[in-house]
Amino acid sequence: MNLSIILAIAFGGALLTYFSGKISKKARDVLAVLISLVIAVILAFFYNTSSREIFYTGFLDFPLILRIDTFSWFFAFTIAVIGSFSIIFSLSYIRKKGNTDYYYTMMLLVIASMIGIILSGDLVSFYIFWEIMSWSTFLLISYNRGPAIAAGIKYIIMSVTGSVAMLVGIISLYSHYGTVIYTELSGLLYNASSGYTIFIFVLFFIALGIKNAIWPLHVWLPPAHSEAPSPFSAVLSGTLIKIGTYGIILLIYVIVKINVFLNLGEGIVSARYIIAVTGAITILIPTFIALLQDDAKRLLAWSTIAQAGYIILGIAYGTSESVASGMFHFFNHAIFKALLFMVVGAVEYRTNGVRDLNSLGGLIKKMPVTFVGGLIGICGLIGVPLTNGFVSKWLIYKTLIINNSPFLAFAALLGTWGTILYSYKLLHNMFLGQLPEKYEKLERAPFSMQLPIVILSLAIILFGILPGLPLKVINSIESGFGLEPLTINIWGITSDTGTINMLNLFVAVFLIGIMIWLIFKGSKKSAGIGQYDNYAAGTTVPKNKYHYSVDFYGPLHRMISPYLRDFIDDFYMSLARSIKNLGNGIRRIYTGDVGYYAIYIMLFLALLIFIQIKWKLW
Amino acid sequence: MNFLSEYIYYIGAFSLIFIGLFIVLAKKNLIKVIIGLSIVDTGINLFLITLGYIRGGTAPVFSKPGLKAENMVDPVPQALVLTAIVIGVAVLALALTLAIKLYKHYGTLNLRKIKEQKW
Amino acid sequence: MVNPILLIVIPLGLAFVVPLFRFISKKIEKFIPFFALLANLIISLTLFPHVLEKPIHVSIGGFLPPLGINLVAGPLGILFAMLIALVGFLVSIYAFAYIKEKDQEKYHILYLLLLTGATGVVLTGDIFNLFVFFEILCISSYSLVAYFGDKPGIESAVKYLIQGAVGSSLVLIGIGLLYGQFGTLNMADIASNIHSVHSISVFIPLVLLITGFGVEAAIFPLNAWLPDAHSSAPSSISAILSGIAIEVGLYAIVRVVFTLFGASSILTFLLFLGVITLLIGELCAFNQENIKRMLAYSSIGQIGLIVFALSIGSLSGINGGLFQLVSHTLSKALLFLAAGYMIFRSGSMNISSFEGMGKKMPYTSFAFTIGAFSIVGLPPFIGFPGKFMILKAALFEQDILFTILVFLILLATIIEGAYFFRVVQTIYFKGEKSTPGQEREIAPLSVLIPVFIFVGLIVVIGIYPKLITEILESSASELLNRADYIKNILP
Amino acid sequence: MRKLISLILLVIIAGGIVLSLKEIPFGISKIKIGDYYIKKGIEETGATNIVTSVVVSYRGFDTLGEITILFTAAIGLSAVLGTYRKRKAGEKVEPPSFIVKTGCRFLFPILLLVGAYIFIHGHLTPGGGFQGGAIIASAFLLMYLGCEGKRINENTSIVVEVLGALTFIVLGIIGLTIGKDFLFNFLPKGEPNTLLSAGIIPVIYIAIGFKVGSELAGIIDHLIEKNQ
Repeated sequence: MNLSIILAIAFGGALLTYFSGKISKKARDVLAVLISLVIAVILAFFYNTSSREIFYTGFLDFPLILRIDTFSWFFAFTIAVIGSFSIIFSLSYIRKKGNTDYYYTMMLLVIASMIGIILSGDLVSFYIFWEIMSWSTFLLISYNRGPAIAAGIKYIIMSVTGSVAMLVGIISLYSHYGTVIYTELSGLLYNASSGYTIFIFVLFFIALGIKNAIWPLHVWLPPAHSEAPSPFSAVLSGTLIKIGTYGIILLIYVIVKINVFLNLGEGIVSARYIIAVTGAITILIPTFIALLQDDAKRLLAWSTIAQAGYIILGIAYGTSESVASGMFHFFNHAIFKALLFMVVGAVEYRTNGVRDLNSLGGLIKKMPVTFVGGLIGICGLIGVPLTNGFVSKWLIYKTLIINNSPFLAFAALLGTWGTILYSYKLLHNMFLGQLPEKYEKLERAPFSMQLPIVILSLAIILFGILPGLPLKVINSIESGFGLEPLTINIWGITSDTGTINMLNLFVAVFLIGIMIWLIFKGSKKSAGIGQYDNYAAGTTVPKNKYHYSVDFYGPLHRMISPYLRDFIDDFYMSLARSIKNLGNGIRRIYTGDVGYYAIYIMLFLALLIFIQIKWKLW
Repeated sequence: MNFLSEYIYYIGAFSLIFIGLFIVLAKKNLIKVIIGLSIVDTGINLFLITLGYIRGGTAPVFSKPGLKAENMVDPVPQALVLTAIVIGVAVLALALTLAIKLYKHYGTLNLRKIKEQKW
Repeated sequence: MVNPILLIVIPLGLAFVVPLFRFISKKIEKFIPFFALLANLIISLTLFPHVLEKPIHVSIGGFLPPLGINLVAGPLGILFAMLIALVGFLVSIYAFAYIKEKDQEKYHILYLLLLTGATGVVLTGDIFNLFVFFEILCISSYSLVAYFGDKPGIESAVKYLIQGAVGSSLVLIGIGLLYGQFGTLNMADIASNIHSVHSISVFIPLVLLITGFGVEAAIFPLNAWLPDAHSSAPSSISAILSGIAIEVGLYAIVRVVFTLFGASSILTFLLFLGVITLLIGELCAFNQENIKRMLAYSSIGQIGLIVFALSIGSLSGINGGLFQLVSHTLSKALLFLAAGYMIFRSGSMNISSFEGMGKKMPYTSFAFTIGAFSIVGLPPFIGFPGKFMILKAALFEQDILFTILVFLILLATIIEGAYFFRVVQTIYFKGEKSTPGQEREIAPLSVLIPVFIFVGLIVVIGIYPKLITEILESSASELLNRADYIKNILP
Repeated sequence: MRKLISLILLVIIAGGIVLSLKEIPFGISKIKIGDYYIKKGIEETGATNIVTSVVVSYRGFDTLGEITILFTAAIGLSAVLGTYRKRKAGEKVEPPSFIVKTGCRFLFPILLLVGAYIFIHGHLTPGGGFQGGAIIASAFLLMYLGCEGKRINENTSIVVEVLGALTFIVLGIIGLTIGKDFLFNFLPKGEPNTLLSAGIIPVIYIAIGFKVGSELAGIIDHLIEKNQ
C-alpha cells in the first residue's frame, strides 16, 4: 500500500464530498464518514511498518517525500480516528446549519492536511501541508459568523506569523545543509554553532508554539476553540494543536537529536529548561483563567492550553519517562478533550446554542448518556485513577520529582488542582443542580452524537486500565529517538524507582467502590423532595430564582481575576492597533496633491544624484 | 567666456527644462502645469538638437550638389526630435482634454483643491 | 519560424482597423482584441521553444543593428510577451460583458494599443524605440483610466498624466545624454561601450532612466499615481495596469540596470528600495476600506517584493523575482477581475458592501479567495513557490543584512495576510446569514471563463511550478549574461 | 516653502546633469551612427534628405510608434470627451469678421497645397509627413475659424486615418514577405534627388501626411466641439 494513496484519498475525498453534496445530501454524509473511516482503517494497517517514498517531484528542485514509522503512525492514526469521530458527530450537529457541503469539505481537508503533515518526510512538504491546514482551518473557524469572525482572523494572522518564521527556518536549514529531508538533516546540527541552533529553534518554536498554544503565543486558541462549530472544536483541540506537539518532537528528537538538545545551553538557561518552564507556565496561568470562564467551550479551550502545557513540559524535559508522559498525554488529551467538546456540543445542539454555564443545569436527567460521557471525560482530564489521564500525569510527576525539579512538579500538581476545580464547574453547571424550566422538554442527544461519546468514554477507561497498549507504541518511538526504553507491560510500567500497575489499582478501586456502595446502601434512606418544593419567607420561591449554579466559585473569582487578565492578548491587540495607526499615518504621504507627487519624483532623483556626488557610493 | 560659447546651447536647453519642471512642482493651476510640461518638452527637444550640432554645419539634406557630408549635422537627433514633438503634442492634447473634463467636474483647475483621490 | 515582429504588428494593425467596423457592424469590434491577442498568444507560444535554444534577433527595414532598430526576442522578452498576450486575452473576454458604455469602439482600440505598447517595450532592442512604445503604453493608460469620464477617473488620469509626463521627460533626457556620449541608440551597442557606471556621466543617465521608468513601475516614492489610477479605472483596466503596465515598467528598469548599464553596484540601493516599497504598500493597504485601493496598494507591495528579489542579483534571486512577477500578474489580474464584477453588482467599492457575496456570487467569491490566498503566498497556489524562491535566494546569500530584510519582508507578508483574510471573511462570513431576496446572481460566462482560467493557472502552476521555471531560468541568465546579449546582437 | 524645496531639488539635479554634460562637448562631430547615415544614407535608401531616411527607413519602426501615439492620443481624447456630435439647436456663435472669413478662405487651399507639397517631397527637401500633415491640419483650423458651420466629415477623416496607418503597416508586411524584414524597402530606389526615388519612403510619407493631417484636424474638431 502506498502512502500517497492515503493522501490521494484524503484530498480527493474532500473535493469529492463537495460535489457529491450538490447531488445528494445523504450520499455526501455517507461519503464523508466513509472517507474518514477509510483513512483511519488504512492507517491502522501501517502499524509497525516503516516506509518512505517520493510522492512528487514537480515542486522546484525539492523531491517531496512521504514516510511512515511508528512515530508518525502514532500521531496519524490518532488524528484519523478522532477526525472520523468528529465527522460522525457532525452528522446531526451540522444539519441545521447552512453550507453543509462546505463544512464537510473543509473538515476533510483539515484532516487530510494534518495527515499530510504527519506523513511528510521533508520540511518542504511539511510546510506545504502545514499551510494548507492553516487556511482550511481558518475557513472553518469563522463558519459560525458573529464573534467567530474575529476569532478566525486572530487565528490566521498568528498562524501566518508562525509559518513565515518557520519558512525562514526551513530555508535557512536548506541553505546551510543543502537538504530538507529529515533523515539527512538528522543530527547535522551537531556541528553547528549553538547560536545558529538557537536561531533555528526560535524560528521553529514561533510556528510550533503558536499552533500548540504555548503560553505567550496562545491568544488565538480560546476564541477559535470556543467559536468554531463544536465537532470542529473537538478536532482543533484534540488533534490540530497536537500538530504543534508533533512538530516539536520532530524538531527536538528527529532533526536536532536529543544529545544536541540536552547540551544546548547550561543549567537554568538551557533550552531544555526554558522550554520546560514555559510549559509549566502554560499549565498554571491558563488553568486559572479557565476557572474564571462562564462559557463552556471557552473553559475547555483554556483547559486545552493548560493540558498542552503538560505535554510540552513532558517532551522538553527530556527523560524517557517524561517524553513518554508527554506523548501519552497527547494521546489521552486527544481522546478526552474531543469527548468533552462533543459533550458540550451535544448540549449546545439540544439547547440551541447555549454555552453559558450560568444558564444551564440539571441536564443529567434529560441527557444521561451525555452526562456519563462528560463525567468520564473530566475524570480523564483530572487524572482520576483508572482513566488514561492518571497514567500520563503519574509519569510526569514521577520523573519531575525523581530528577530534582520540585518547582516544575509543583506547577504540574497545582495545575491538576485547578483542573479539578474547573472540570467540576463544567460538569456541575451543565448537568447537576436544578434544571431550568425552559429545558423541561429537552430530548436526548441523537444517536450520531451519542455514538462517538460512548466510544471515546470507553476508550478512556480502556486505556486507563490497560495503559500498556499505547505505551508500547510510545516506547518503540522512544527507542527510535535514542532514549532509554521503559519496561512496559500491558498493565503499566515497571521500573526501579516506582512501578505502576493498573491491575492492582483496578482491584483496589473496585473494592473501595463496593465498600462505598455498601455504606450508602446500608445507611438510612433520605426522603426525596421535589425540586420546587421550597419555601422562603412564607411563600413559594418563583421557579426562575432557583439557580445556584450562577456565579460559581464567586469569591475565588473575585480574588484571582484581577491578576489573570489576559495581558498577552492585550499586548497583541495593541500591537495590531499600532500597526493600523502606523499604516494610517503612512498613507498620509499620498496627499492627493499632485504637486507633492512631482516633488517626490524629483526628490528621489535628487537624492540619488546627491548621494553619488557626495559619497560616490555607486 | 569660452565656457559660455561652449555650453550656451546646453544651458539654454536645460534652463527651459528646469523652468518647466519648476512650474510643474510649484504651480497650482493645472493649465500652468501643463504649460510647464510643454516647456520641459521644448527644452528636451532643443537639447537633443544641440547634441547633434556641428560647428558651421548644414542640414543633412543633399538638396543640391556641392554639399559636403563632413559639414552636415547629425540627422539622428533631428529624427528623434520629430518623434519627441509628436509625443509631446499627443500628451499635450490629452492633458488639455482632461483639464476640460476636470473643470467640468470640479469647477476649478486649482490642483491644491482637487484632492478627492488620496490616501 | 514566425517573425516576432508580428507580435507587435498584428495587434497594432487590428487596432487601426477597428474604426472601420463602424461601417459594417458595431458588434464585431469587441472581438478584435480577443482575436488579436489570441494570435499573439499562439505566436509567442510557438516562438517559445525556439527562444529557449537561442534568442531570436530581428532587424527592421533591412538594417543591421546598431544602424536599424532591432527586436530581441530572448527568453525574457518572450516570457513577458506571453504574459501580456495571456492576460490581455483573458481580460478581453472579460470586457465582453463588462464594458457596456456606448462608445465601446474606443475602449477596444485603446486596450489593444496599450498591449501593443507593452509588447513593443519588452521586445525592442533599441532604447529610443523602447521609449516610444513606453509612451504608447502610458498615453493609452491615461486615456483608459479616464475612460468612464467620471469624477475620480478624470482626476486620477490628470495626476497620472502629470507624473507620467515628468517621468517620460526624465527618460528622454537620459536617452539624450546616452546618445550624446555613445552616439548610438542600440542597447547592445551602448552596453558594449559602457565599462563602468562609476563615472558621473554614465551614472546620471542611469538614474534618470531608473526614475523615469520607476514612475511607471511604481517604486516608492514614485508610485503616488498608482492607487488613484488603479482604483478609478474600469476594473478590467485595473487588472491590466496592475498585471501588465507596472510589470512592463519593471522590465524597463531591469533591462536598463542589468543589460544596458550592468550596474550591479546600484542593486544594493534597489534592494532597500524594494523592501521599503513593500512595507509602505502593505501598511497603506492595511486599513483601506476601498477594495480597489487596497488591491492597488497591495500591488505596490508586490512590486517591492519583486524589486527586492531582482536586486539580489544572483541567478536564483532573479529567478524568484520573475516567478513572483508572473504570480503577481496572474493573481492580481484575477483579484481585480473578480472584485470588479462584485463591485459592478454591489455598486460600491467599499469592502463592507461585499458582505454576503459568498452566497450571492459563489463562483466569483471563490475565485477572489483563491487570488487572495495566492497573493499572500499560501500553498498550493502560485504565490507560494514565488515567495519560497525569493526567500531561498535571499537566505542563500548567508548575510545578516539579507536575514534582516527577509524578516521585514515577512512582516509585510503578515500584514498582507491580515487584510486579505479580512476581505475573505467579509465575503463569506459577515452579514446576515441568509436574508430572503438574496438571490444568487451568477456572473455571466464571459466573466467566469477568464476568471476561472486564471484560477486554473494559479493552481496548476502553484502545484507544478516547473511549468515555467525553465523559461524563467533562461530569462534570468539572459539578464545576467550581459556579454552574451551584446555578442548575439553585435557579432 | 514648496518653491524653496523645488528649487533645492532642481539645483541638485542640475548639478548632476552639468557634471555629466562635461563628457559631451558641444559642436564636435563624433556621433558614430549619424556619421554613417550621412555617408551611406543616399546609397542605402535613395533619399537625399537624410533626416527622412533616418525617420522612415533606418528608424521607421519609431515612426510607426509615433503615428500610433498620435492615434492613441486622438482616440483617447475623443473617448475622454465622450464624443457627441450633435450641435445644440439655437446655439449662436458670433460669426467671424469679414477679414478673417476672406483670409481663411483664401489661405485654405494654399495651405492644403503647401502641406501636400511638403509631404510629397519629404525625401528630397526638409519636411515630411508630419510637417505636411500639421500644415494641412492648420488649414482645417483656419476653416473652422473662417467658415462657420463647415465641419469635416468624421467618417471620412477616420477612413483617411485608418487607410494612412494601414498603408504603413501593409508596406511593412510586404517588406516582411519580400525582404524577410519588416519595413524592408522593396521598391526600386530610383535615382536620388528625383521625385520618384527612395522606394517606399515617399509612399509612407504620403500616407503619414494624410493620416497626421486628418488626425490633427480631428483633434481640433473634438476640442472645438466641446468649447462651443
